[in-house]
Amino acid sequence: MSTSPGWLVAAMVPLLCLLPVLWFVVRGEPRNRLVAQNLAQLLTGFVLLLTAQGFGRSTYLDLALVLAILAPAGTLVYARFLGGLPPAPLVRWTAVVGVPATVLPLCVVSGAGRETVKLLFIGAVLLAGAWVTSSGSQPSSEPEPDGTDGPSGSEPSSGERAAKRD
Amino acid sequence: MTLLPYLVAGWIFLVGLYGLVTSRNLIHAVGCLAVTQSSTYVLLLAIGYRDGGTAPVFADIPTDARVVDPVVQALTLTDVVVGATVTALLLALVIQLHKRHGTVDPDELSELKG
Amino acid sequence: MTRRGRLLLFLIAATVTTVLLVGAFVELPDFGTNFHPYGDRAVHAALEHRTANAVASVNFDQRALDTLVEETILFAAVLGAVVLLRQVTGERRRPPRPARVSPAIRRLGVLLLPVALLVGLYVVAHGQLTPGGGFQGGVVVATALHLLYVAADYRALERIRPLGPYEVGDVVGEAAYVVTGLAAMLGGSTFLANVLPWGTLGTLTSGGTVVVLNAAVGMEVACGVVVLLATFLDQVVEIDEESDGARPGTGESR
Amino acid sequence: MTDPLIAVALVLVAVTATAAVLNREPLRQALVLSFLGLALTLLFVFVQAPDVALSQLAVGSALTPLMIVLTVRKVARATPARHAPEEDDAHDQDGEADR
Repeated sequence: MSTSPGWLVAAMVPLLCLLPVLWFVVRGEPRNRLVAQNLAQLLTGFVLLLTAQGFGRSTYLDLALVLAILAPAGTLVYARFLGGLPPAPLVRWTAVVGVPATVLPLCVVSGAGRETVKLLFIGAVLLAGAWVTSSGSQPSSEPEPDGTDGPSGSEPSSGERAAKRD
Repeated sequence: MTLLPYLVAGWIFLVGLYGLVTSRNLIHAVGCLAVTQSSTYVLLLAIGYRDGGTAPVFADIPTDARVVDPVVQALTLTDVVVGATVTALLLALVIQLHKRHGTVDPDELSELKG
Repeated sequence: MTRRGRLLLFLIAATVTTVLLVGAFVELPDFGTNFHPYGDRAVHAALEHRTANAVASVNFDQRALDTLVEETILFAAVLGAVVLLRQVTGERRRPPRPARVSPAIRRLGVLLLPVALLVGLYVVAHGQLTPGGGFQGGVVVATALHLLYVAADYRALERIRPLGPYEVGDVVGEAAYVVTGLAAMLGGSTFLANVLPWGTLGTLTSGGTVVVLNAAVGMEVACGVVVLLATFLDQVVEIDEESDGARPGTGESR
Repeated sequence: MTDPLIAVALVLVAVTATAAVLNREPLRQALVLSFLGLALTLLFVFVQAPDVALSQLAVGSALTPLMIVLTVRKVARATPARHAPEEDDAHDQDGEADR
């Protein structure tokens, strides 16, 4: 195996982008946190693709594959329980620009073969997942209309319990 | 760089414990426990790292390649799975506690039982 | 104990722990050291048994007994969660309402579900060759099944996920692990010894019993996580407390 | 080139872990824990442990946060609005107990 530093330097770019995204996950507005989490998954996917090439280990691509599949599932499940997913142009553009910019050079380097097919497949799944999750979804329509989230937090029955607390 | 990974593991351990001690919500406490557990992963893998080594998976590399320690990786793998199941069991306990006592605040719970 | 007292006690304990930890870290081998006596021996043993993934070899061959114990912990935890979260007196089940899902999300779910199942099975099946194995693949398979929950609704999930078979699968996975170990004993070797032919390094059937144990673990983890997630989802979506008088009981109570 | 990557990932993990502990509202903590799972996954890839990284990816960034979200949902529904999440968070972020 041979590491190629160029790809690892390239991997540093999405990795460093994760730091500001973390700030939004932690301190952003409630609705933006889920979007930031979605963006973090996308950026992590880029780092995984680039480092697989950088470390010269094609087997590391499995990680990017699993991430590409689990990421939209996770985001959509959270969206359902946390009350909807707002449209996110930032995620969409990051995916539309970033996926080809990452996958195509990797395909050129690895040449025709099984690895290229895998790379293109991972890229397609990442792009499709980001495209759908960035177009937003309806607010939660779970069986329970009075959700845990949202500003309307006061219900009549809570009165006596809150009084007992102090 | 020789100490940084170990210090980070120690920091995660202590910060997770701080969260556990000061937690006012048992669900938050379970999350803090998950953080504390992750310090062990960092420590174990840091000990097993070898400069310039690669993963001990010989499907696409020669068998005399320079590899990192597989023993700690197997230990960590076990650790991750057991950590997840412990989290699941604790969360089930929290739900059950809440059904019985109507609160997830550890202080209120200790007032109930004395 | 008051909150302030507890915090004070923690600060004292944390200071002592910090001093001890830093003292220990200084004495540890440097990060990136070349001195890995156990690692070198484990790699040697893995290659001797023709297992390309040395981590899988440690888990399912060299330390197979430990993994059996870990499987038992997983099994017990799933069992414990199911027992704790079963429907009790005073709770009733309500039929879940259908959820509105946008067509794009539905299409994505329908497309991703088979892909995710295949990838999960691939990760399990190639456990002895590439990174992955029973644990990782099992979790992926279980999560994939719950994709349908996102894509359609809870009723569709319940249709493809009758819990009984998964509970049985959990038990069968655990039992298969023990039976493989006992079979080695019957063959005149020790419990969980690697008695099957080892094959050629780098092929799908290499590694002897590693393949069998890996598949057993994959089955147990997949079924266990499905049961676990289903138990939690049941609590959220279907089971409701009847007391409190908040909602007059329209459904039948048990 | 691996060392700088490991160093950045370590810092990311340490900061995320601290943020996860200080976020006292469980729903938000679940999202930060999910991010912690991703950061740990990257760290594990950089120290050449893809097996563990794969496991952490599936468990740490998907399974554990999901179970926490489900538990919060269940607990919050059983006691309607006794802790409004926003105000609980605001109290605890000051670091001062209200008794």
